[in-house]
Amino acid sequence: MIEQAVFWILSIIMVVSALGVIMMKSAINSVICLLLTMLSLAGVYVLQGSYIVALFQIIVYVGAIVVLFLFVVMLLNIKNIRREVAVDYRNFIISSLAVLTVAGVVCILWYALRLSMPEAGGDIVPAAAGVKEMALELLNRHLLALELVSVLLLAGAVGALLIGRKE
Amino acid sequence: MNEMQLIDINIVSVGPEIILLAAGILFLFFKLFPAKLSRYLSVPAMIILFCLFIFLPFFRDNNVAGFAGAIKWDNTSLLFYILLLFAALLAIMFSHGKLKDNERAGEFYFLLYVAQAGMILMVTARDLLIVFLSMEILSVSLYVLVGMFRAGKAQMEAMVKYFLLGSFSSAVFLMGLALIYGASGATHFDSLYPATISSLHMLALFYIGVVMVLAGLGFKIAAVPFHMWAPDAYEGADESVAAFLAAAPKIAAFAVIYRLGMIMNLYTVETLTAVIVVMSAGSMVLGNLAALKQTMLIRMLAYSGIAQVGYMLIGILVLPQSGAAALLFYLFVYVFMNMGAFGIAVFLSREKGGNVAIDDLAGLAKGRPLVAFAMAVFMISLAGIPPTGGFFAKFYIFKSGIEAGYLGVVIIAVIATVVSLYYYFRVIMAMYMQEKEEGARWGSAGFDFLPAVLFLCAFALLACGLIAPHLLSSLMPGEAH
Amino acid sequence: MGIYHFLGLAFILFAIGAVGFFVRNNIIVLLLSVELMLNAVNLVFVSFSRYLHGLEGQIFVFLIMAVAAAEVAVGLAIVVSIFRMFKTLDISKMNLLKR
Amino acid sequence: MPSFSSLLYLLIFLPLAGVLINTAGIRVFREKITSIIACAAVGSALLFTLCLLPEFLSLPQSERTFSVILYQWFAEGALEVNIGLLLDSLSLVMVLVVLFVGFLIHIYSIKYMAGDAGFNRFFIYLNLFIVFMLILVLADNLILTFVGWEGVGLCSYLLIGFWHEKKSAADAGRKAFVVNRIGDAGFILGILLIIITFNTVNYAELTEIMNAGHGVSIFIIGAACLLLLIGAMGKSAQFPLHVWLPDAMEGPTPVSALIHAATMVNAGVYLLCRISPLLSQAQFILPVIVAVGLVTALYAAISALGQKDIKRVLAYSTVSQIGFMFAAVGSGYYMAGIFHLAAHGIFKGLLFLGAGAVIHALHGEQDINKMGGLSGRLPAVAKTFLIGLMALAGIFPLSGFFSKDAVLWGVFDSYGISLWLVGFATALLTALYCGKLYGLAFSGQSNFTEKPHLIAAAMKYPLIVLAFCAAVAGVLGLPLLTKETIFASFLAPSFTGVENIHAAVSASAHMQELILMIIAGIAVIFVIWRTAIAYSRNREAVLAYEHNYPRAAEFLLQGLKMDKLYDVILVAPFYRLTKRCSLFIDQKIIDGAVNGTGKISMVAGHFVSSLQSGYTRYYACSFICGVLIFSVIVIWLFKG
Repeated sequence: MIEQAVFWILSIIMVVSALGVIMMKSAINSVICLLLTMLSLAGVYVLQGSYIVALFQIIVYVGAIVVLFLFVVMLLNIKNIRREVAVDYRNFIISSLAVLTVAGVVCILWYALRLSMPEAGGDIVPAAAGVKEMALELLNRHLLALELVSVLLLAGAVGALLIGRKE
Repeated sequence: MNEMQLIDINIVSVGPEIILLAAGILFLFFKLFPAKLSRYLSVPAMIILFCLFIFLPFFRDNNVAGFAGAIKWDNTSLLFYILLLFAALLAIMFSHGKLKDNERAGEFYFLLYVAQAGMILMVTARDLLIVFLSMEILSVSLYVLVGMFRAGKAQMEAMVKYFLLGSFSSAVFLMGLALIYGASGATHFDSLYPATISSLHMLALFYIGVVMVLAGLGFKIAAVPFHMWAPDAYEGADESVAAFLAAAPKIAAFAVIYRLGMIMNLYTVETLTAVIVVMSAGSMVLGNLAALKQTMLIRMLAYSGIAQVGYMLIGILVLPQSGAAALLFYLFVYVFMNMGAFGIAVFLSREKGGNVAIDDLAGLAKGRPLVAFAMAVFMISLAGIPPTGGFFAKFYIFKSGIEAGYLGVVIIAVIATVVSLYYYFRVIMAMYMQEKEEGARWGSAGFDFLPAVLFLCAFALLACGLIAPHLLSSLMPGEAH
Repeated sequence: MGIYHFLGLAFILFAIGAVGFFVRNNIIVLLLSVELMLNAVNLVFVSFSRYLHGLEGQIFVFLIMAVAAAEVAVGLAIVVSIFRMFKTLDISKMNLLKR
Repeated sequence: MPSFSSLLYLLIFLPLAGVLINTAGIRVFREKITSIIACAAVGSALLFTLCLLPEFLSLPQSERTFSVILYQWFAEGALEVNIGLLLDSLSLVMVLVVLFVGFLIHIYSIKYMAGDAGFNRFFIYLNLFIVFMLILVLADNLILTFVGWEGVGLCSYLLIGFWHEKKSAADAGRKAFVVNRIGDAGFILGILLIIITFNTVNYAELTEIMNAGHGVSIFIIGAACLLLLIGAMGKSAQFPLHVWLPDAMEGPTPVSALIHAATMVNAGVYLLCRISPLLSQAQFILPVIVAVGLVTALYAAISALGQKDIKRVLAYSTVSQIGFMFAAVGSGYYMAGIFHLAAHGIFKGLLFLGAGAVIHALHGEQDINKMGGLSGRLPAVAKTFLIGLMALAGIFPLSGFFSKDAVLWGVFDSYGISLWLVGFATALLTALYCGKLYGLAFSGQSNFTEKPHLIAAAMKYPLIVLAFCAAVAGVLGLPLLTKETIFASFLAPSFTGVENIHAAVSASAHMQELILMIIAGIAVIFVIWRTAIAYSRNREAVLAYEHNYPRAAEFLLQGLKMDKLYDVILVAPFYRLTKRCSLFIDQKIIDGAVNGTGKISMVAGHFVSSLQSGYTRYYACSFICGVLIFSVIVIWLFKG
């Protein structure tokens, strides 16, 4: 019962703050909203019993990515970018079309889900997965994926240096 | 947990990737050497790529597997591997002139090698997760390559558009991956077979997942309606990068689609083929129509590439039958003809500077007859006219399409081919029938690296036309699923 | 609480992210939208992982986080250099390339 | 004795060598060297064919086929396509026409093109054309024929637009291109259909299949024939795909003579003859072919009357004559069609070369109204031209008489008097414009004040040779009144089992033929004579009359006394009709349709590329729309 209440509170916070990300006029507010979304998402993970994921959600997303965003927004010190919500009628049409399409995609997804799992869906039992199992899994069966991520990060770092550097 | 079984890594299965990455990292350090030395960087870059051909006899008929089956080399992936090596070699040859005195040559080769490693992983991966990660490696290095030679606003714009749309498409791809995982409980190709999934009553979700994955791959091959980034990105990027971008990622993505297709075709005919049919027909129609209006060479080639993808997708439709060999043959020819045509753009932009319009080709036949001849061969081959490889590529594709009963698509394809003749021949007419305005001159007629390479490409295409059947029979994938 | 709840939440998050990609012009916000979409995917993975009683889904989440980090690094570098050149982050002002 | 037939490939390789050598030396060779190499290449091929001829004739009739397989191109299941050459009597005739006319035109061009900046390029294209034409003619299967087919098309565009500084030339090249694509689409689809149905493209194998029981529905065969007919109509400029040919006259005159009169445009007729086994199975296609041929013939003859440009007159006349060949093929008289083809190749080549000489002499003047009295100044040209015109019109002892009569007889025999009348009317019209052309350009008073150029020997002798051939080639049509003429019996092995559609002709039929022939011959002579006289004597009046046609009063006042009736009844309506034909039908309807197709695809292209607005948002929208559409498709199909 209490879990349900927590879930609903968290999801309301998440949706509202996610809407905030895309509706805030100032970029810095958007980033703060994203921070809020991430945190509530971490809460949802905890609710599901995926503690390790929740932990990494906070460390990686909140601790690294969001901070990086904040850093760049402050670095650029953008003042004059206000009110860029679409006003041009062509943009407006295409945007509303896109929004409808996205809604359609989500509806189809939901419909497919109902088709696939006609029964109400098994409850998700919070069963903690230990760090050890996860680490063994990661370093054994998914070793290649892990190595690939390291290559990706290297390429990303070199690329960022190459692009971000001043002429 | 104590008796945990360690998986068989089999490091050889990622041998080419390791070599590429090691060499790429070495290239990063070339800055430390005097500037004069980095001028000759393209030579080791090419030699290393050549060295990768030694893996061929090693992997042939061996079905080398590694990382718990996440990587597997069979003869089909070997063929894709060869195609990728050809594409990368051509890209290095094309960029040679640009990089001669560029201080960022080392980084360029690093990124090219990383992209190459990612693509080789894509063609050998048997796990959708590995596919996703290697695709990301490829994308990240391509984003940077597109905007690397920051010449102006156009290039930056191309990069940012490509980047934003690319991340959007990876997010969609990933959503599809998640749905497939949810529906089947696994991401390994071998567990995507029918029995596993239908027992879970999850087919609807699974199909949507596959559609989203196909959308992500469709973005990489620039198939309608996921194509719109392509002309802009090609135009903004440096010509040699555009040549690479227009051929290599398509090969890798087609390898993945090929594997998916091999699985999907076995148990469901209508559902997913409908998607491919729409993609194929749309690409052929839209690509060819849009190419009619283009005045810039690169944009025209971009749309023509979109149209070519439409033809190749017909091969996907009929995979278990003769489609596989036809598709591979088409890709083989495509590498030479499409990259060759981009090579002409590299050549012209070097002579003229800046973006190349079709009218800039005027008088090429008089100034540089061999280059013009090569371009004419590329165009004729792209148009699919007999003595070239392009004809046979189309012929086999259409034939297998008809045999499998996709008559409607093939008819659209034939009509689209007829339309496409118009813009391909416009290039030939510009070269042979228009005069160059006074004052402009072509460079020296002495031996030059790039024209020689282009001529070789043209020669290869003509040879393809003559030995097509033998090539095709050797391309027949040996293994049966 | 069934899997429907979590998946529904994830789909809504995905939709919000996708919508953000269409209604905003600021490149930074576009990047944020993509992040939202990736987070939605993560939630789907974790939910299915719990539903299927497997670990794989959770491991994928780690990898996706790293991918997101790499993408953000490149993306922000692009943002910075774009801002230097265009003096704006408005994506709708960047349409030199067309037709 | 060495067997020439084993060296068959030399036929193609000799001209190809010319192309290669001249290409290598495009910047180095002087005009003389280039022209010698080019002419030698074609001449040696001609010589080789002549060496081949005795060997060919020494064989018994049923074995008169040389075939060589050079290389197995590809084999796929039962389908096997070779690069193989097939020389039977049909292709031998074609080879002889191509090489003979081609050789003379090469020689002629040496002087005609002298001093042109693109001299070397011109000869390379010309040789290349010969190569592709020989491939087309000698191919032993449809696909290789298609290679040659496209190759000659390519050379044709290159040569039409040879003087590309002229905008009209570039436009003409484009028009030819667009129209021919329609035909090519038919050709490709036809080949595909044949591959699917019969699993072979080899002519000999197709014939075998046709002769054995095959159990394929005649409608499928008919569809394949119809598709190939569309291809043939495109290449041979048949109504309504003829519009490109008159415009193709923008190219240099030797090109018009070689490609657009004597050889390439006849490829359609050749193709139809090649697939005659198929046609004989699907007989319901034949009336279509006859209809196409006769409509074209009549229509083009009417149009030719209204033309002012000497080359356009000849171009329309070519269209008309090819219409005759189609009519012959459609009547089942393939040999008559081929006979007319050969004869036409010779005399139309002659006419174009003569026209070229005239244009050359008059410093580029092409308007026949401004010519006149040339017979005094250019006697050699005038005489040969007259022979050509008489052959074209079908005056008795000349080749055109025999060939045209054979065609008309074929139409009469298969379809009766009504269609014969159409053909006959066309023949009269032909005589009419021949007379007009000669009367206006060569006889009467001279309008041209400048002194004409003298005609060089290299230009004169080809004319004389051709004129001689045009005069005597009719011998091949002897003996007159049987089906078994010399020519026909030579060709017969190529059409075994085909021509016996029509039973042996009885003696009364011979009488009919004779009567028809005499009627036609006399009428034609009368018409050409009257017209020539009318135009040469009353030139001013006719011209003024044509000029002022709409004003009826003036027209009556200035009407010709002698030829008033003829004027009122024939010329006035005809003039209007011809003007309508060439202006209205050509420019409005057909050009409109052709340009319209182009325009529609252009507009569509414009629309498609305007989607490419440059906004990232649009691109992503297209992406997500694709995802939605595909998901809906998949779920919809999944639900069943």
